[in-house]
Amino acid sequence: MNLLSKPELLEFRAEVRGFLSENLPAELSDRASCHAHLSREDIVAWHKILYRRGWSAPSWPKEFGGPGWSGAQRYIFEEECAAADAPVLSPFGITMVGPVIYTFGTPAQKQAFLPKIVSMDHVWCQGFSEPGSGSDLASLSTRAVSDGDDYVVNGTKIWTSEAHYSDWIFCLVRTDQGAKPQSGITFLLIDLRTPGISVRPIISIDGGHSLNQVFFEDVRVPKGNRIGEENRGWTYAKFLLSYERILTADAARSKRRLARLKEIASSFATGWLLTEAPCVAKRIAALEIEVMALESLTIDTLLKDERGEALAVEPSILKLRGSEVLQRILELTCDVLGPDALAYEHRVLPKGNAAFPTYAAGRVEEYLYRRAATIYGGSSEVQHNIIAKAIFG
Amino acid sequence: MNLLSKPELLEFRAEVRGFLSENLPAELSDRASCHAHLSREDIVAWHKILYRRGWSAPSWPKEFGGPGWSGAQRYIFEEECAAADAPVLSPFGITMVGPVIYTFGTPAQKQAFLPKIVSMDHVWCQGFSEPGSGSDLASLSTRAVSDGDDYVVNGTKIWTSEAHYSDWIFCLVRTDQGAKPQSGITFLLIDLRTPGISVRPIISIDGGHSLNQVFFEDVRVPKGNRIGEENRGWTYAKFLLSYERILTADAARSKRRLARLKEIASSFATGWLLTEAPCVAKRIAALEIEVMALESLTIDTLLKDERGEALAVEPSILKLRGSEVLQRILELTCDVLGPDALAYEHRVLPKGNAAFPTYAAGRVEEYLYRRAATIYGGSSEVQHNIIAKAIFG
Amino acid sequence: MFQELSEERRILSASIDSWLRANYPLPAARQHGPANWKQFAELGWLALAIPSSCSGLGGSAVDLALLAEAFGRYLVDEPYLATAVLCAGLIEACGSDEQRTTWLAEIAAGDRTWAFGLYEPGTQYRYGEPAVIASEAAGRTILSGTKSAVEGAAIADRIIILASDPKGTRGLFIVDRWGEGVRVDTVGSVDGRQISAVVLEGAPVLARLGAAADKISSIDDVLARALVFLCAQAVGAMQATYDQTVDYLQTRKQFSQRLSDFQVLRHRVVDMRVEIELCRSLVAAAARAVEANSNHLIAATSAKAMVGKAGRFVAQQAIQLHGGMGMTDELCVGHYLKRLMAIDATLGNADFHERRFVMLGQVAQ
Amino acid sequence: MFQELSEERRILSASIDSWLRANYPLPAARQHGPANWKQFAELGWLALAIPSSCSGLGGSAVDLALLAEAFGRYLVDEPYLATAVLCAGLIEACGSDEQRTTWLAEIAAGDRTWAFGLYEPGTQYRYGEPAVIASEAAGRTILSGTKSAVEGAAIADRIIILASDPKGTRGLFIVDRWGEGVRVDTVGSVDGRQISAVVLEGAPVLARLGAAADKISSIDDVLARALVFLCAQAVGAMQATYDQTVDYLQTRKQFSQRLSDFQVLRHRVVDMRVEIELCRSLVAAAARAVEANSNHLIAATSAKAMVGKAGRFVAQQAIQLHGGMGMTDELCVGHYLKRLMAIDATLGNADFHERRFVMLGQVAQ
Repeated sequence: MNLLSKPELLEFRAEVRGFLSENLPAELSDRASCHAHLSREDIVAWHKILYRRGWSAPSWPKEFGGPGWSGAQRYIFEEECAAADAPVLSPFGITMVGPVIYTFGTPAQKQAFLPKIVSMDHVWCQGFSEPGSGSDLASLSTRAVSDGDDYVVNGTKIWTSEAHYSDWIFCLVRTDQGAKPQSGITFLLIDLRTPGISVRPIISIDGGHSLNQVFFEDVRVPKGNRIGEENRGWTYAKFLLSYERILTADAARSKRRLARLKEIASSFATGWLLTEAPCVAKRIAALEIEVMALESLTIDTLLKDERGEALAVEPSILKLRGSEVLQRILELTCDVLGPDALAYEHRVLPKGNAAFPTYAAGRVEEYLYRRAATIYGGSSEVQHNIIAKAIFG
Repeated sequence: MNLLSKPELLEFRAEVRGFLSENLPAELSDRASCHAHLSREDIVAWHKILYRRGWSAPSWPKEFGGPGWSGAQRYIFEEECAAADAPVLSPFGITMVGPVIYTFGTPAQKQAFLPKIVSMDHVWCQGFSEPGSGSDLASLSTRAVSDGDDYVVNGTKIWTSEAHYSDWIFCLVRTDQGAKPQSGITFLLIDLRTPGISVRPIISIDGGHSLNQVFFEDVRVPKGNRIGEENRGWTYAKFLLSYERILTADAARSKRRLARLKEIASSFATGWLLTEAPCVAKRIAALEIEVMALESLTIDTLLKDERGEALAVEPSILKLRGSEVLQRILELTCDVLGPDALAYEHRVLPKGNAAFPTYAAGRVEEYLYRRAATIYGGSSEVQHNIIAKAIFG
Repeated sequence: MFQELSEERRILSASIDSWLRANYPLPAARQHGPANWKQFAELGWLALAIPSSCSGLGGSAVDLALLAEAFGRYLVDEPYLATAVLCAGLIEACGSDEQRTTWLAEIAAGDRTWAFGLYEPGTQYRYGEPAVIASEAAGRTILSGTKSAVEGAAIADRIIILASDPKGTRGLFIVDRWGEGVRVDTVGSVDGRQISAVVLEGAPVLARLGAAADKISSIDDVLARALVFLCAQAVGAMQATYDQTVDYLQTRKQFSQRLSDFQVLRHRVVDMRVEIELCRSLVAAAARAVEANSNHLIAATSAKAMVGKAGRFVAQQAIQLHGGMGMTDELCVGHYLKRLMAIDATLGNADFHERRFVMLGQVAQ
Repeated sequence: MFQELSEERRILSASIDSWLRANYPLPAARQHGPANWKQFAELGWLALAIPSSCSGLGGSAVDLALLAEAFGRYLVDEPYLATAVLCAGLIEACGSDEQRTTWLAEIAAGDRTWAFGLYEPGTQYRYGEPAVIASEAAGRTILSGTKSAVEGAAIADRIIILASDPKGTRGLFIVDRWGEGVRVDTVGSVDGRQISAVVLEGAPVLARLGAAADKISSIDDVLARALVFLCAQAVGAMQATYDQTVDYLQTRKQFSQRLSDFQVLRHRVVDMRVEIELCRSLVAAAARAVEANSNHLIAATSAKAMVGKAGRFVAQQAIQLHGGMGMTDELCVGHYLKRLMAIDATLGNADFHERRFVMLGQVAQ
C-alpha cells in the first residue's frame, strides 16, 4: 500500500520484522497457525515477549504503557505479526477493558489494573452476552443489588471466550429494574476467584474449547470495582464497542490466510488436474483483490481517525465485509483441500504420512471456528442494521 | 430428463420437432433469437402457424380449442420451441385472460372471446399495474363508475406490454371506494378502440419499445364485459396469477440461452486465452446444473399439478430462481463477449465485419431487457414474501 | 424425496424413519460399535442394494436414496457407504459368480465389513492412474503404495484396492485389513467419523475381483450409485437443518419481536428452502437415472455438484440464523454442517464435479 | 474520492462538478457535438494530463481521477479517454520531442481528436501479437488489417494503430482517419456512445510514434492511467446511482410503508454502499500508485477488476430497487447501468483483470 511506503514506515516495518524473526518462538507460530484455540501459557508467553519490547498494547498511548504508535504503524505491526503467524493478542484487556479503565476509571483503578493488563499478569474476559439476549445486548438480566460497600451479583453470562483461564471479567449488570433497558446498567470489574462464580465450558462446533458460560451466585463485588457511575454502564459499553474497531476487517490476517491457500494450491500445481489450476488462481485473485480493498479502506480509516475526523459507517463496513471475506478464503481453502478436508484432528494430523499432508493441519478447524466471525462482535445482520440506520435514519 | 423418456413422449417430441423444422420460418427464428421486441406481425404470424396445427393454446383443454396436452407434453413443447428459437407466445390471451374467461365467463363471453384468443384475431394486453401501486397491486386506483348499462372508467395503467398493438385489454378497476382494498375491485374486458383510451410508449433501458402506459378518460365499458360479479375481481385476478405459473422458471429458454453461450465460448477456444477456457466452461457447467434442477422441479411440479395435488411454494420458487438463473446466464454471456459487449444496435449489427461478430447480435439487448425478469410477474422480493408467508405464516 | 412412490417404498421409507427416530440418538448421546451394524443387518438395510440372487433385497438407487435421506436426517455415522454401497457394488459388478455369492451374503448378514481404497495422496479426486503397484513376489501378488481418504478402513475386515500391475493394467485387489503389510492410519474425520490412510508395504493379495481387467469401467457406475446415496443423505440433512432453523426462529425473540418476524431472516430461510427443493428434485431425478441406467453419470455428477454447494449454504445459514447457539456442539446444526462438508468432500466435491460435468461432454469447449 | 486533498485539488474538483451540473444535461436532454469539446478545452480539462512542458497542466493520475469521478456522476459521454488520456499518454510516452510538442498542444487546445486502435477481432483483450501488418509499398509504409472496439474513431482526426511489421516488431503507427485505405465502421455502443471497427486496406502511415520499437512497453503504463480514469468514472457513477436509489426508497410508499422501511431493501442498499466504499478506497490507492509509478500495473488491474463487478452489482440492485421505474429510459439508473457495463467492457473486463492479476504474479501457482 502506497500510504505505507514512506521511508520512516519502511524502517519501522523492518524493525518489527527483525524483532519477530528473532523473538517469536517457532513452536509458538506453528501452534498459532494450526490451532484456533491456544492455551493460556501460549497467549501469555507471547504477550510477555511483546511486553518486554514495549509493544504489548499497540493502540495505547505511551502514558499508560503503550508504544504511542500512529495508525500506519499499528497496521504495519498487525501485518508483520500476521505474516509471521504470531498469536493474536487477547483483545479483552488491551482493546476492551483497558481503554475503558484509562478513560473512565478512578486513579486507584488505573493503578491497580492498567500495568497488569499491559504485562498480562491479569488475563481478562468479557461478560456482556447472556443466554436469551443475543444481538439485543440491552435486554440483559444479570442483576447487581447494592449491599453496603458491595454489589451482590446473580445471573449468567455466555459466549465468554477464555473465561476458563482468565483472572478477571468485566461485566454489564442490571442495577435498576425499573429504568429503560439501556439506563439501568452498570459496568463492573469482577475477580473470577470470588466465591459464587462457576464456569461451564462450551465446546464449539470445531470441537475446541474457548467459549464458556459463567454463573454468578450471590457474588460480592466491591463498589470500588465499578467503572464510573451506577446505571451509566451502557455509555462505557458503547465506548468500548466503538474503540479500535478499525482493525476488525482482519485484512492483515486474511492476507496471511491467502498466502497459506496459495501454498496449498501450489503444492498441487504439478500432480493435480492442470486445467483446474487457472480457475483456482482466478478465484484466489478475486479474493486477494477484495482483501486489498479492505486493507486500503482500513488504512484510510486509521488515518481519518488519526486526523480526528468522526468515523461514520467505516468500522461497520470493515467488520461486515472483513468477516465475510475471511470466511470465503477459508471456504475456498477447504475446496482446494478436496479429500484432504476430510481428515480432522484437533491436534496436529499424523506427520510423515503423505495421505495427511501437513498443509492441511488446522485449516478445517479454522474454517469451522471462524464460522462465528459473522456472528460475534455484532453479527452481519446487526452491522447491516447499523449502516442502514446511518443511511436512512 | 428421465420422466420424459417414455416412448409415447419421445414420439411426441419427434412430432413437435418435425413440425417446427418444417413450419418455423428461418427469418422469424432469426429475429426471435436476436430481438427482445417482436412486431405484432411476427407474433401473430407465428401464433397462426401454431393455430392451424391446433397448438396455439398449449395449456388449454380441447373443449376450448387447446390440444389437451399432459404436463409432460407441455414441457416438451416448450423445450422444442425454445431450442428452435420460436417466438415466445404472447401470454396475455392464452395464459392469462383466456382461462379466466373459460372458468368464470358467461356463455356469451366465451363465445365472443375464446375463439379469437386461440386464433389470435384479438391481441390482448394486461391492465393490472398502476403508477404508484408497484408490487402492492391491491392499492390500484383506476375507477369504474356504474352508469346505466355501462361502467365509466377513469385512470391509468402502466408497464402494459404490447398495448400499442393490442386490440383488447383486461383491467382491474375499483368499483367500491369504501371497501377494503381487495374487496372493491372489478375485472373488466375493454376494447382498446373505445373512445377515451390513449397509449403512451415507454422506452425501456435496452432502447426498445414493448412497454406502455394506458390512459382511460371517461371510457364507457358495457357491463356485459365484466367478468363474474362486481367487486369480486380480486378473486379472478388471483386465479389468473396462479394459473400456469409452473413454466415461469423458463428452464427451456434458459437451456437455449446456455447453448448460445456455449457457441460464443467455443468460437474463442482456439484464438483466445486458452487458460480461460476451462474456467468459463466450469462457470457454464454450474449454471447448466442449476438449469437442470429448475427443469427437474418444473416437471415434478407439472406432474404434481396433473395429479390434482395442491401446489405449495413451487411456483414461487420456480419464478424466483428461474429469473435469477436466466439473468446469470445473460450476465456470463456479456462477460464472455468481453469487448464485443460494447457494440450495441437495436437492429442487427453490421454483418461481414469480423469486428462485429454475428453471435453478439442481440445478446446485450437481451441482458438489459431481461433485467426486468426479477421485477415483473411478482418481483423476487414479492416471491420471497410469499414463500416466507407459507413457511412462517 | 420422490414425488410418487409405490406403496411398498412408502412403507420402507416410513419404517426406516421410525426405527432411526426410536433407536438412533443424536450425536451427543450416541454409542458406536458393532451393535448398530447387526441391527442394520437385521432390518435388511445391509442387503438393500444387493441383488436378490445373492441373498439381497434387489433394491435400486431409488430405494438406497430413501435409506440415505433418513441417514442424513438422523446423522447416521456407520460406514454404510463403504461396505453396503461401494464394496457391495464393486463385488456385484466385477466379481466372479463365486465371489458374488459368498461375499455379498456375508455383507447382507452383517458378518463382514469392507472398505474401498480408491484415492491416493496428492492426486485429489483423480484415480485413473494409481501409483499403488501390484507385483509378483515369491509366487504371490503383493501390493505397495498408499491409499488415502479411505472410509471405514479402521474397522473393515477386507479392503478393495485399486492398483496397477507393472504393465499398467489396473485391477481391483483385495487385502486383509489385519494382514501382514497392511497398515491403517486413522484419524477422526470432520464429521466425527473416521478416515484412514492405507499404507501397503508388500501386502499379499487375497484375491482379485473378477478376472478381466476391463471391468474397471464399472467403477464409474458404482460411484454413480454412491454419489446418489451421498446426495440423498445431504437432502435429508439439509431438510433437518432447515426444519430446526424454522423452529428456532419461531421460538426465539429479540428486540421484543420473534426472530421470524424480521424480513431479512425470513428471506434467508426462503433462500435455504429454494436450495433444498431444487436439490431434492435433482437428486430424485439422478436416482431415477441411475436406476434406469440412462445418462446416469452426468445425472449423478450434476446432483453431487449442486448438493455440495447447496449443503454448505444451507448449513452455514442455519448457523448464522442460530447466532451464538449455532456455534455450540450441543445443538445439531453444527453437526449437520460438518456432515454436509464431509459429504461434499467425499467422492468429489462440488468443484470437482463441475469440472467432471464439463469433461463428460455436457459443456462444449 | 480521496481522503485528503490539497487545497488546489479541492478547488479543481469543485469547479468540475459545478460546471457539469450547470452545463451538462442528463441523457434525455443532451446535445452532442464539437461545442462541448471546445468547452472542455477552455476549461483546461483537455490539457489536464499533458506535461506542462507541452502546453499542458501537468496533472497526475490523481487529478485525472477527480475529473473522471465527475464525468461518471454526470454521465459525460465525450470520447475524452481516447484523445486526452490514451493518445495523449502514448504521444507523451513514445513520441519524439517534435511529436510531443506539436500534437499535445493540438490536443490541449481541442483542435484535434485522436483514437487508439489496440484490439483486434477474436482475440478479446489480448494485444500482444497484432495481426495488423505494417509493410513497405512504393516507398511508403502502409497498414492492413482490422482493429476492433475503438472508442472515438468515428469523429477522430488521427488514429494510432498498434501493428507488427513483417519481422514481427511492433510499433505505434498513425493514420489519417479520413485518409485513403481507412474505413471506420461505427455502431452505437451499449452506453449510447459510439464504437468503431477500423478497417485498414493499405492505409498509408502518416508517422510512427517515436523511433524505437522498445517503447512499446510504455503501452502498459499508459493503460494503467486509463484504467484508473475508468475506475474513477465508475466510482462517480456508482455513487450517483446509490444516491438516487436512497432518495427513491425514501420517497416511495408501498403497502402503506416507505420502501426504506423494509429491512430487506435497507440491507440491499447497505450492500451497495459497502461495495462503493471499498471501490472508492481501492481506486484512490490505485491513482496514488500510478502517480507514484510504484506497483502501478497491479494496482490498476486490481481496481478495474473490483470496479467491474461492483459497478454491475450496484447498478443492477438500483434497478431492482426502483422496480418497473428502473427499467425505463427516462430515469438515470438504467443509463448508469449501461455506462458501468461499458466501463467494465473497456480495456479489459473484471474477468480479464482477475486473470491479469494472476499473470502479473500476485497469485503463485
